[in-house]
Amino acid sequence: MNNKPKKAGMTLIVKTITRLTVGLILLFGIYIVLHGHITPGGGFAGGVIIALSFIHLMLAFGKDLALKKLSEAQASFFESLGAIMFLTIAILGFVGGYFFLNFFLDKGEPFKLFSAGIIPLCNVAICFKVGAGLFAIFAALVFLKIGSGEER
Amino acid sequence: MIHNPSPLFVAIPLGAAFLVSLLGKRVKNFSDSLSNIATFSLLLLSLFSISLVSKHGMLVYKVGGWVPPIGICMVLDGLTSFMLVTVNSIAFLVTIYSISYMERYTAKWKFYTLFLLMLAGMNGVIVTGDMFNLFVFLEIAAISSYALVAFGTEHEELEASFKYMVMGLLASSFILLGIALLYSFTSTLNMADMSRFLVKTGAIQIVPFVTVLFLMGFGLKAALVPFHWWLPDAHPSAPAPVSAMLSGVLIKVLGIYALMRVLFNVLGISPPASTLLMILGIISMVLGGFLAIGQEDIKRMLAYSSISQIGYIFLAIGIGTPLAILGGLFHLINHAVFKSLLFLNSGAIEYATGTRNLRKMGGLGLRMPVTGYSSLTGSLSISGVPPLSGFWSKLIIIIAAIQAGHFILASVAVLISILTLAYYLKLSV
Amino acid sequence: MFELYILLLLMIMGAIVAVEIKDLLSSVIAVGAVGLVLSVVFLVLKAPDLAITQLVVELLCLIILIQATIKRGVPRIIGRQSFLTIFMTLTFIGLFLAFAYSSLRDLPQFGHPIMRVANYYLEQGLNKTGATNLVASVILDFRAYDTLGEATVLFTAVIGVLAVLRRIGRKKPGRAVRKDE
Amino acid sequence: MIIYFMCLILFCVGLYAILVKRNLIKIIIGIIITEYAVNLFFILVAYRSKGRAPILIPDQIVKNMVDPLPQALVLTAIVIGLAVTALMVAIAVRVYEKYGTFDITKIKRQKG
Repeated sequence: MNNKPKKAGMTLIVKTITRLTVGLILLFGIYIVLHGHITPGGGFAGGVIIALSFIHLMLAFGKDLALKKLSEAQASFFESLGAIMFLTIAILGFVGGYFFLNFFLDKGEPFKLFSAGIIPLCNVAICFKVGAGLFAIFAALVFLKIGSGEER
Repeated sequence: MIHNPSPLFVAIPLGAAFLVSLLGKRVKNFSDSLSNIATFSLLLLSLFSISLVSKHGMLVYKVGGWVPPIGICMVLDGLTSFMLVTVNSIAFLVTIYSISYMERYTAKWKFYTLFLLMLAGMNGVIVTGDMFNLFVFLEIAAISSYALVAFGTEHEELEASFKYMVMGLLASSFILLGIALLYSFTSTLNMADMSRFLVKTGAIQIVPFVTVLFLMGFGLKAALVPFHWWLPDAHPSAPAPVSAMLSGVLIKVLGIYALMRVLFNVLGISPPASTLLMILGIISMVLGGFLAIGQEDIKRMLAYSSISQIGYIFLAIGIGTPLAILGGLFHLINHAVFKSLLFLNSGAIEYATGTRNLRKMGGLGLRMPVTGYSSLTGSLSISGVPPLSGFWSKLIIIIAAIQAGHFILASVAVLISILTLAYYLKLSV
Repeated sequence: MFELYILLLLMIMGAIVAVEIKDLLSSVIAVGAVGLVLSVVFLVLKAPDLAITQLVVELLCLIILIQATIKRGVPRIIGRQSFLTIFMTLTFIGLFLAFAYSSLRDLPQFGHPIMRVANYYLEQGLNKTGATNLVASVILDFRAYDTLGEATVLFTAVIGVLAVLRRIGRKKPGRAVRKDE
Repeated sequence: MIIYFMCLILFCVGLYAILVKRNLIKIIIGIIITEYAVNLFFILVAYRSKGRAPILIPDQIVKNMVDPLPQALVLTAIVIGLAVTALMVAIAVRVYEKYGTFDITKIKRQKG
């Protein structure tokens, strides 16, 4: 795989289809995340879909292109950032007296995008965490070159 | 928040772990200092919680302001603050120790992140008052410990970690199945509410089955004897600070404490269950003791000795009188202290001499006087030599056994104590 | 609920195939099939959130497992565990199922849950949280603390994977190691 | 009742794979199957005959919704399952790299 750097990835057909679909998949993931409090879905499913769109890119075009878009260090950074965001939302609840309080007093109008207080914010934080984290796992697993039975 | 600091026990280590993973690679010495600050503040907080509990009695914290059966609650009572002090004091000492010890491994910040996550998981298990929340935090602590066992990434570590992980996941599935059954029957997840419902509906078929499921699950996590065989591989393979943490507190929090909470606070302990606990405890005690004698690797010997001492605690829980529970808890804190001391010493010995074989390291007291004498103290205490604390806790357990009429069990406990002295003398002489 | 029985039978058969088939790749794909059927079952049981999540997770799981097995040229493992192990396991499973059968009768009948706490969520969920997806209101408001734990589990796994996959774990005297991996 | 029992049979298939199989990947598959079975059990418990999904619809009063709490729990459990699977695969791959085999009976440097 590494001997032929020019021909990284799969065939032309796969690459073309990927180029067409990968943006749609990403967009679908973002939609699922933002509408998590109204329709089925939510931060977790959306985050996995976003991670899958990058993994899709990696499988079709080889790892170099995908890592140019989102490197492993960046993924790790985004993951920690998402985690800290989520924890901050939890700790902000202390303002109202309780850990994890839904501190928006006005919950907004039902069925609208901007409603339900902290729930959409949590969804976004989880999406960052899940998407970046799963991408990091996958990148690490693909990078590992396996020599069978070294130093036995 | 000053009235009830329960959420901070989880929030501080979690926040520290996230910050270490974000900045630990970029800023020099950041991970060392932040981890030590975090564990030290947790220690102070846990000491503070004792005074709170003694002043106010049981404290309940409603997460998100929801009333308990609807939301999750945290409970701070005597047992909780006792366990918190044990865990956090050991964790503080271990973090100090690992500042220089972990220099021998690469990627130190990953170690600290995983360590703090494990601590957060354990504290979460201790303070929670909700069944499913217990499971989630149990998984955090368990998953980080699987990764920590494999931290050296050599043959033995990976093998031990895989075995440990398979057994741990099996245990988790049993526990989750038990929770599912309980939920379907009681339709609530809050422990207090669940137990009220179970008492109201009276004796039923499902409680024994759930008890067995939990006994298998938590027994696997605590390495009771039929489920013990992962422990002597996993504990010695980990880096010394992690071994101290695993053997000293992790098996007690995930196994014994969680089982006690579930059995006493939710299901209610029945006579067959307590007999079963006593039998398993005695078998662990005897088998762990005899297997420890044959070992030449110092850490492996300590691991088998952990199984044996866990047996004492289970015996005490099985007897179930107040005196026995007191003795069991006293032995739990004693074992946490001296077993982590001995594991840390074994790390120091390996650091200095490069071997873990007991035969090759004679004359320890001359070459490393501090380590030698502290090991001697720990060994004497664990084998129950009179003025030291191990003696008193074992004495209480044995007296409780005699009071409850279990003379055979009491005599077996005395004999195993002498056996313990025999194999620990190998270490100190 | 006739279709549910068929789907469950399909899952059990798929699981048996996954466990017993010799070829590793086929086995991984059989597990993928079981996961997809599970996602359909979730849909039948009116849990659309879970159906989406299960489908997506199944895909990711399958990709990871295939990556782990496909290029290895893994030699087949011939032979079985000793007869004693199989016998003990089957005995254990038999006892487990018998015990389970006797105690399952206490559960409320299928299709008629008790729903003591859940009624509160159904009645007050919209007023108290403002979310119309009640599952989202439970995971991110009523029981948000669990979700913090869940996110932490994933975080732990990521750090764990990165730690386990380090090329060199211990610094040895003879081997040069770059600072911080 | 029968359906709960079928779910437990699925659990036992996974249990069998964990306890008997020698291939590390097969053991991982066993664990995945047990997780499926437990998740399924939770959702079976939550079902209400002729129920509706617990999502409100504008201008319509929905009666007889299924229990949303187990769905939330299973969502958590699925994530935990994914995390665990990823870590197990990573460790199994490293074991393969060191020992050159997935056979658990050949992987024993530890002495009992």
